[in-house]
Amino acid sequence: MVTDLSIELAGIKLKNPVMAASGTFGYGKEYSEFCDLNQIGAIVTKSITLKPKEGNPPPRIAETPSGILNAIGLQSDGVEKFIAKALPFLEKFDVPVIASIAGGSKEEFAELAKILSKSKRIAGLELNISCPNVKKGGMLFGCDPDAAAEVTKAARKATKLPLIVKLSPNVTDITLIAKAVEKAGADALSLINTLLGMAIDINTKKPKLGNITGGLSGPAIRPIAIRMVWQTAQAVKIPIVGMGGIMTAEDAIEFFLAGASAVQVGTGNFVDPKCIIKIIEGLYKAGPDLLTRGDF
Amino acid sequence: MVTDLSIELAGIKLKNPVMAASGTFGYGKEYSEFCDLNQIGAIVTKSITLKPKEGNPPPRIAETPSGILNAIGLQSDGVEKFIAKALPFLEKFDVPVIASIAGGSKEEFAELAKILSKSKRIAGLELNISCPNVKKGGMLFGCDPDAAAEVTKAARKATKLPLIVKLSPNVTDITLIAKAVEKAGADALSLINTLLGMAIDINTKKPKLGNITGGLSGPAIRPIAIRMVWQTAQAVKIPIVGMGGIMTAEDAIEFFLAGASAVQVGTGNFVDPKCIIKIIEGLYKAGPDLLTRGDF
Amino acid sequence: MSSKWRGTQAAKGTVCKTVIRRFESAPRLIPGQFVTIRCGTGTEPLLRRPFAVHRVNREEKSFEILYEIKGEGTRFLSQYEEADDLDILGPLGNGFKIDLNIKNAILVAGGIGIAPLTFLAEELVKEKINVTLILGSKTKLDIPLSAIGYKLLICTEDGSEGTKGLATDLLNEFVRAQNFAPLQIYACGPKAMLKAVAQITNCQVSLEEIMACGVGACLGCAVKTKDGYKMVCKDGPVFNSEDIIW
Amino acid sequence: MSSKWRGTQAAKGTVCKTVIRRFESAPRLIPGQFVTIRCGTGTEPLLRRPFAVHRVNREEKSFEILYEIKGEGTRFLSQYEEADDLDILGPLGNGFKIDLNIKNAILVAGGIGIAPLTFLAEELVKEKINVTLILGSKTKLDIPLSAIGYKLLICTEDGSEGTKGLATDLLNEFVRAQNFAPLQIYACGPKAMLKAVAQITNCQVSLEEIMACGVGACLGCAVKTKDGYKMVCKDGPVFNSEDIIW
Ligand SMILES: Cc1cc2nc3c(=O)[nH]c(=O)nc-3n(C[C@H](O)[C@H](O)[C@H](O)COP(=O)(O)OP(=O)(O)OC[C@H]3O[C@@H](n4cnc5c(N)ncnc54)[C@H](O)[C@@H]3O)c2cc1C
Ligand SMILES: Cc1cc2nc3c(=O)[nH]c(=O)nc-3n(C[C@H](O)[C@H](O)[C@H](O)COP(=O)(O)OP(=O)(O)OC[C@H]3O[C@@H](n4cnc5c(N)ncnc54)[C@H](O)[C@@H]3O)c2cc1C
Ligand SMILES: Cc1cc2nc3c(=O)[nH]c(=O)nc-3n(C[C@H](O)[C@H](O)[C@H](O)COP(=O)(O)O)c2cc1C
Ligand SMILES: Cc1cc2nc3c(=O)[nH]c(=O)nc-3n(C[C@H](O)[C@H](O)[C@H](O)COP(=O)(O)O)c2cc1C
Ligand code: FES
Ligand code: FES
Repeated sequence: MVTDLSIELAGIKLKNPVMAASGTFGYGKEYSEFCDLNQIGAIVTKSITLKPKEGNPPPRIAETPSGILNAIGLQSDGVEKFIAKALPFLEKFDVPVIASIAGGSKEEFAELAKILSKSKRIAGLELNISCPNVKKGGMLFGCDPDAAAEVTKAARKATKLPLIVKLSPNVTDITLIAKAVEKAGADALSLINTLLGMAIDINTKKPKLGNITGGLSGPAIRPIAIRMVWQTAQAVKIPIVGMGGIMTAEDAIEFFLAGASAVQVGTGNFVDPKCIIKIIEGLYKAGPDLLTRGDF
Repeated sequence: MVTDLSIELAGIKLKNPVMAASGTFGYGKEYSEFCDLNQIGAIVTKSITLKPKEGNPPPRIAETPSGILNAIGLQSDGVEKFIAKALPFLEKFDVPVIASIAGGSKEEFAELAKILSKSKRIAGLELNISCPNVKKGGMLFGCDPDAAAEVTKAARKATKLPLIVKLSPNVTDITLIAKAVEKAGADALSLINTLLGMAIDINTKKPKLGNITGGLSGPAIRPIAIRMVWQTAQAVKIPIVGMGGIMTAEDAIEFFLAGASAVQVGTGNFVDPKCIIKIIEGLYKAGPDLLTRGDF
Repeated sequence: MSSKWRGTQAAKGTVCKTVIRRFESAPRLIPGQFVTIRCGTGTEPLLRRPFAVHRVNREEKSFEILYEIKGEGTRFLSQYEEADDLDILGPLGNGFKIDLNIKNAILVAGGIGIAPLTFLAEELVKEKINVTLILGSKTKLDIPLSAIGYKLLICTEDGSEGTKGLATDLLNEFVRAQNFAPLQIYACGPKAMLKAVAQITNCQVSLEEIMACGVGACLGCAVKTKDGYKMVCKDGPVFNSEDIIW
Repeated sequence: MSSKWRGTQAAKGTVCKTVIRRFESAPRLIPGQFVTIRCGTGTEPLLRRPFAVHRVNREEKSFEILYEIKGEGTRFLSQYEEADDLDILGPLGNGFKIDLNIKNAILVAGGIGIAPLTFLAEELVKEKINVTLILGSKTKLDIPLSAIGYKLLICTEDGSEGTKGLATDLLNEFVRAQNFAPLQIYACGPKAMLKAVAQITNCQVSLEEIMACGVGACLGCAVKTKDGYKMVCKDGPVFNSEDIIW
């Protein structure tokens, strides 16, 4: 098999268009025992905050039909510790690292972008303006075109690194946010983050998550993600990184047909630590013509 | 078991709080062979349009992980034929009939409300302002607080029947629509209608639905429905009819704990024609204290 | 009595048969009707799966389904050689119409489309009608068939079994040989084959569509006819070929 | 070799044992560690299920898990008496720390919390440490246990087996009888029991939390400690009881 699946996404060279999604792959180290990081298209880190952040009270995970709810709440050691402790481990590997950043204000996003731009190991930034599990900032930025544009502009000014903006699905019209963010200088979009959900334990009569609500991910949300990628692909010119419930190469292909240029795998990693590797192998077999936008 | 599960919802007396959801139970007749209609809390009819409507080209159904996509497109024989042909069958049964109506304009909603108000057999109206599968009207009304309020007002003026307004989940903030509709005169809310989704057949490289996109229902969407019911219950005073992925009595109880006063079963009917009856039996066993809002 | 397990897992593409026992409505089943079966108890797969009635034993209140393993639902069923505790809904659908005055019938099956046609053939034979069943497929099928009282013609596109060629070629010959003598013609198989059959001659076709409810309530299984959309589950699955907009 | 099926379906609440064969990493497993198992191939149930290592056979590269049937995942596993084709991830977690200098150990198990403690007891016995294993439960448990080389005390709240009372009552007596002699104390069971044990004495507790990844990547299995949130899967499942904020 000599198929070449390499792509250039927003200026980042990837061996193949399959990346690990933010928050589901730690900082790479945790899964390095179970899968060869050098084979992965790119690793998007767990979202990094400026200052250390404790995260939400447990339980943080609940299972739902073909999906999971999570309310991690952006637990983070802060950007300094990320650079000092987590990043060096990745020096050994030949895989682009995309740092996901999450600020509580546009100034924090800019500050994070600036700090991380100094590191040679970072190939690009993903702005998480769509986390449903924090009170300040988070999804609020991603639900309003103006706020989303503001954050993007602030980060754009602070860095020369490729800028991917990650969109929230919890909106009436995702193309409005996509267009606003494109205009504000984003090099690519990634979608979707989790859908805001909730589950109640009928025995205790209490929510299953410590944070009451959480973000829904996994195969259950795939039809929504596919629809949003398809809509957005028609609305913007910048490339789209699609995600939401991808477990197999076939699932990934569905996203390419919908208009994605690359994909990310999140919850799938939990189900099978070799999920990404298997997807990449599957795409090599399928060949590049299945990796292009469908005609409809 | 002498538990009394009867409720009065927006002035409609129900033997129990479990109803058949619009579009999943025909006009009652189709399922009457398989389950005793007299045991059901209420039947919400397939959405009725003013004039006959052909519906969308097939395929109209696609299965997704723990859910289904549908794009029926409000196929309807029109309100006159409904009254002349479908309604008489229901005379034999002692079950409240709630007519779901879908107009292409607020005038059409008003007209439908007026026509149906003349029938003694109709106990209430459910305004479907949230169908994702039609181009004109449909979800558009349900995605904008002002438009939703306009439609509600128009229907309110045209009828004295209890008015339930059915909300779309495809919005940034469902409580805004809920409040607007409450203010405009709705007696109750029902939520959620389906989430806009899409699936692609990777063999044919074409969408699995004739209409390209469709509405996602079933267990997959339950966490989203529960969250929206919980949010809305805190925002309005009128009662809420909860639905989305209910398959068992336990699922129904989750909705009551989230703040619903009654529930509807949709996709569950397809999986098991006796689904509603089994849920009602389960609720009798669980007893009324599990059917009240949780304290969180 | 309890269900009997096959013990082995069948691969995709394999044809399997399962006997459904203790089905009270078995005596009422007529050829062309179908049942829907819940495949498992969880939410995957979610929807019931429709299957044609392949053969009925009225005395024993049992019937058989014959199916090809396609995905999770059929794989689940293939575990059962005999089943008496499955959740089965039926009889559903209209079934084939039999004209007792026309003494010759041709049945055209494409692949697993044979499932309802063997039941039909047996009923036609009981009515003393001469039956010819043409079974066409891409390549040799591994289907256990015993044609008792009627003629079974097999053809494959690659010639690996029976005549080499299409079922419609055989049908064409047959119709021509009949020379306008009255014939009842029935067909079941892939849509492309049904369309080809319909172009040769008017007939009764059994259609398939993805189904949600199976009882006419969801309006999901629409097929376009000259009289607007009809539901395969309720108005069909058997239609007059000339009513369908192909 | 292939998997061996149990043939019967176990009911909720039943305790089952499954032998996992041909597991290359079996020799590396230490008491208190766990594995995660994918229960099926579809999307229901979605997440892998964590199970403590109950007993290891290093030569045969096999190990056992002991579990209570709770839902779909455990029901799926209960089909297997022996399995060699399951998707298993491990060894995971830190495991219990053993202090070779302290010659007496008490292990306190609440119900199915016994699973990792029998493995621990066997390893402690090998190190010539005196082991007493206290197993407390609401009512008589149907768990196949063979305590070889150590003492097993059983108590039930309803008195249906062993002493009537709580495991913590027995523990209290025991600790008092030891009169401050050095002891290693380990506990595994429901959180309420672990908290009660921790109030009596400092000990090593094995905790449970709902897990998504099982490898420290998702930060899902947080438990509050004096040093902030720690991950049960990576920093645990074994913690010092005094570090936990109960
Ligand atoms: C009235 C009717 C009678 C049928 N009788 C038979 C029969 O006797 N023997 C037989 O082998 N098959 C029959 N089918 C088709 C059978 O229902 C499907 O093969 C089966 O549902 C596939 O389920 P699965 O979970 O194994 O595969 P899935 O993974 O669900 O699907 C595999 C493939 O089958 C297609 N499919 C799924 N559901 C249907 C459906 N309802 N109709 C048509 N295609 C579908 C899917 O689009 C997909 O391409 C019949 C279908 C209908 C509508
Ligand atoms: C480190 C660790 C080791 C464990 N070791 C054992 C063991 O040796 N034997 C044993 O019987 N059980 C053990 N468990 C618990 C076991 O993982 C759950 O009982 C199992 O996952 C339930 O799966 P299910 O699909 O059968 O039930 P589900 O339907 O998923 O759940 C049934 C109940 O179990 C709870 N549950 C689900 N997942 C977990 C989880 N990860 N941790 C705790 N509770 C959960 C659910 O909240 C629910 O109340 C362990 C858990 C952990 C975290
Ligand atoms: C446990 C968990 C933690 C997550 N943390 C983050 C995060 O820190 N930042 C972020 O942008 N997205 C986060 N996500 C969202 C995923 O990156 C992804 O957008 C989403 O889960 C949908 O993809 P999936 O269905 O493949 O998981 C998280 C998801 C999960 C399940
Ligand atoms: C096949 C199908 C047809 C539907 N048609 C209608 C409709 O005509 N009017 C309406 O208000 N909702 C319609 N719905 C939405 C359901 O009433 C319900 O809101 C939704 O399916 C969520 O509930 P469920 O998960 O229990 O199915 C339809 C749903 C399905 C699956
Ligand atoms: S499958 Fe519902 S109408 Fe035919
Ligand atoms: S389960 Fe993911 S960090 Fe522990």
